[in-house]
Amino acid sequence: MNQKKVKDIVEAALLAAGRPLTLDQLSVLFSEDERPDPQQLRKALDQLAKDYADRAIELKEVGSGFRIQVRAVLAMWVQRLWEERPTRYSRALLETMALIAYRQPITRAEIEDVRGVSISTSIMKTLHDREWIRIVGHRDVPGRPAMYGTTKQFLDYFGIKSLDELPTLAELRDIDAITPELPFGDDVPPAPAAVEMMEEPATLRHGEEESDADEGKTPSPTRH
Amino acid sequence: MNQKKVKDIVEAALLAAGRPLTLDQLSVLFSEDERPDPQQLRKALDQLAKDYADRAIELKEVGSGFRIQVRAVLAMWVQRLWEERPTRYSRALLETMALIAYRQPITRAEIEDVRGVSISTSIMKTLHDREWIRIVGHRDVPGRPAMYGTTKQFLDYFGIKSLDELPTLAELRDIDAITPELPFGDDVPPAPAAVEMMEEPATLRHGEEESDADEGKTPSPTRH
Amino acid sequence: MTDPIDPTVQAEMPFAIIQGEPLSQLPRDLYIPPDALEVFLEAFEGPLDLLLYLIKRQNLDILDIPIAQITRQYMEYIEVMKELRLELAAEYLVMAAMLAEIKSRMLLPKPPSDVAEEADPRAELIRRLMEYERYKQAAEDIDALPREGRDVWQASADAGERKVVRLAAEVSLKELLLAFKDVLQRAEMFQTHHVQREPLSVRQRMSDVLALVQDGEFHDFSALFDPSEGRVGVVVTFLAILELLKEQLLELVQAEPYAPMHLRAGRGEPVEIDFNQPEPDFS
Repeated sequence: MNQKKVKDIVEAALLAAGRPLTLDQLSVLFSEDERPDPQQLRKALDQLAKDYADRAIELKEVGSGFRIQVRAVLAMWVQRLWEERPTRYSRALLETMALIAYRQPITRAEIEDVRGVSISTSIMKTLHDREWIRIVGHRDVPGRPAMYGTTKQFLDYFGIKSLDELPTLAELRDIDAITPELPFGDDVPPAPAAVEMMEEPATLRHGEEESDADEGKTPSPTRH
Repeated sequence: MNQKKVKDIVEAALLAAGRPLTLDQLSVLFSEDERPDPQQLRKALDQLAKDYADRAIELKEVGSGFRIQVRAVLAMWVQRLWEERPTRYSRALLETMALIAYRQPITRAEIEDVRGVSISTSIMKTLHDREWIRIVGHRDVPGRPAMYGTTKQFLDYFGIKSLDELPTLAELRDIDAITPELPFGDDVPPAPAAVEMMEEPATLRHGEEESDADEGKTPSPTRH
Repeated sequence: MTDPIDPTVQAEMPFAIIQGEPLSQLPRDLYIPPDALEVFLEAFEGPLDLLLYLIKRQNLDILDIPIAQITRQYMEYIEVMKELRLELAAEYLVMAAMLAEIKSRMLLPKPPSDVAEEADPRAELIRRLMEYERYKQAAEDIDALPREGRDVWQASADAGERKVVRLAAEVSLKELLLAFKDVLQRAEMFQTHHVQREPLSVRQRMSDVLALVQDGEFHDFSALFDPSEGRVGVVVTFLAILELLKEQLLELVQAEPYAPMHLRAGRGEPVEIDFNQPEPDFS
C-alpha cells in the first residue's frame, strides 16, 4: 500500500472516529497483508501534520492518542456554534485538580493541608464525573484514605500527551532566605499608601535573591 | 475579513460541529461587522471542496446543509473502527471444544458426562457459528442425539494439518514440557496450514527432524 | 467574562456574597486597594489565599512579611466579614490564632547567643504560603491550557452508518489443550485409559465418514477410500469405518459374498452382516 493511501486512511479514521486514536488502533484498520509498519504510520501522521500547517485544523497527540482538532485561534467563531458557554471551573476545583495532577498519588487530607481549607465533596464528585481523576490506591494510614491520580481523559481534555507537558511548577524558594525581622521593627503603625509600598520590595529584593526568584521554575512537575 | 480567513472559519465550524450546517448557520458565526455575504460564503465552500479534491474527505451538500464526510472508497478501513473487541472464551467452551476434538464423534450428553455439568446452548451455538464443529451424525439411541466432530476451519484456525498434530493424552499430562515444539503459546494462531488431508502422518512420526515433536505421540489412549 | 460559574464547585467559598454593603463601613485604616470591592466579591479560597492577597497587593516579598502589619490587616478583614455577618470558615479563625502567636513570638526578646540558631517564628507560615502559592499558580496555568470544548474542538467528519461488528475471540492451541487436560483430570480419565494406539486422525476420519453418509443414501464402500492419500490414509479410513460399525453408527450392506459393499448411516436396525470380529486392535 502506498504512502498516500496510508495517509488517507489515517485521516479518514481520525475524522470518522471523532476521538483520539492510538498507533495500535490505527494499525488494526489495515488488513494483515497491507498493514503499514509503525514507521510508515508515523510518517503518514507527520505528513498530515504538514498538510494542516496552513489550515483550520491541526494534528495533536494527546493522552489517548492522536486527534485532529480545530485550532484555538478560531475558537471565537467556532464557539458561536453552541448556545451554551463553555463551563468555567472554580478556583477551588482547579487548585484541587492541580494538586492531584502534580502531586499524585495524593489524598484528600493532603490536598486540604496545602490549600488550608477543606474540600467540598461536590468538587471531588465533579472531578470524578468528568473522569479527570481516579482512585489509584489507599494510603497505609488509619482510615486507609483514597489516593487520587489523573486519567487519560484529563490529558485529552487539556490537550497534553503526558504529565510532563503540564506547565512547570514554580520551585520552592529557600526558606533560609527569610529576611530577618528586627524585633519591634514593624510595630510602628504601618498602613502605608499603596504606591509607597510598591517601591520598597524592589530595594529589599536585590542581587542574588532576585535571580533566585526569577529562576524559580523546575524543569518538570513533581510526580511519583 | 479576507477570503482565506472566511474559508478557515467555515472549515473549522463544519469539522467542529460534526453535522451539516446551512449557509445561515455559517453566516451567524461571524460578528456583524465582519460577516461575509452569501456569495463569499459560497466561494469559501467551493474552495474547500477543491482543497479536498485529493484528500480523504469531501464537502457534500445534503438536505440539512453542508457537511464534510469521509470518502466512500475509504469506508472499508474506517468501518473497522466499529469492530468490537471480542470477549474471551469461557473455560466451559474451551473444554467442550477440546472434548469434541479428542473424542469425536461425541454427543452433547457424552460431553456433559465427562465434564460433569450441563453445557449451555450458547456454547454449542458459538462453536457452530465459528464453524469449528459440525454435526457429523446422530447417535442411535432414544432421541437420536447429534454427534459432533471438528471441521477443516478448526484445523486451519489452530494451524494444524490434522488432529494427529495434537498431543496425545499422555503428552498432555506434561503439556508445559512439550510447548516449545508445537505452535502453542501464540496468542494469535499461526497462519492456516496448507490444505493437505492426512498427508502421510507416518512419515512425520518417523522423520528425524520432527522426532522431538512427534515422539510419544504413538500411544494414544482415548477410549473407554 | 460573564460566564456562569459551575455552582456545584462553589460550596466551600466562605465570603461568597456581599450585597449592597457600603464601603464606608470598613475601618478607616484598613488597607483597601482601589479594586478591593471587586476582590471582595470574588472571594478567597481560604486563609492562605487571603494572606497571599494581602502580601501581593502591597508587593511584599513573601520571605519578608511584616508580621504585625499583616496580622492587623488580616484581623481587620475578619472583623469586616463578621460585621457583614458572613459565615466564616473555621480555618480563618485558626489562622488568626496562628498569626497572633507568631506575632507574640516575634516580640519576645531573644537571648543573644541564640539569635542565629533559633528558627524564625514565621518560617512555617512562609513555607505554607509558598507551597500554596505554587499550586495556586499551577491551577491558573492549567486553566490557561487550550481546553477541549473551549479553545479547541475534536474535528469529526461524517462516515456513514456505524455497523458494529463483534469479532470472534482468539484462542490459542495451548489454551485448548490445557482445558482438555483439566477436564480429563477431573473425569479421572488418565487412570482408566487403555494403552492402545488410536491416532486422532481416525477420530477425525470417523467424523468425515459420518458426515458423508448423513444423506441417508448407500455409499459404495470402496468410494470412501482415496488412494491418493496413500497407504496410511487408506488404513486410517478403514479403522474409522470399523470403529463406526462397532458403534453402530454405520451400516454395512453386502448383497452376497464378494459383491460390492455399501455403507449408510446406522439406523438402529440389526446389523445386517455378522460383524463378529474381535475388537479392533489398532496397535
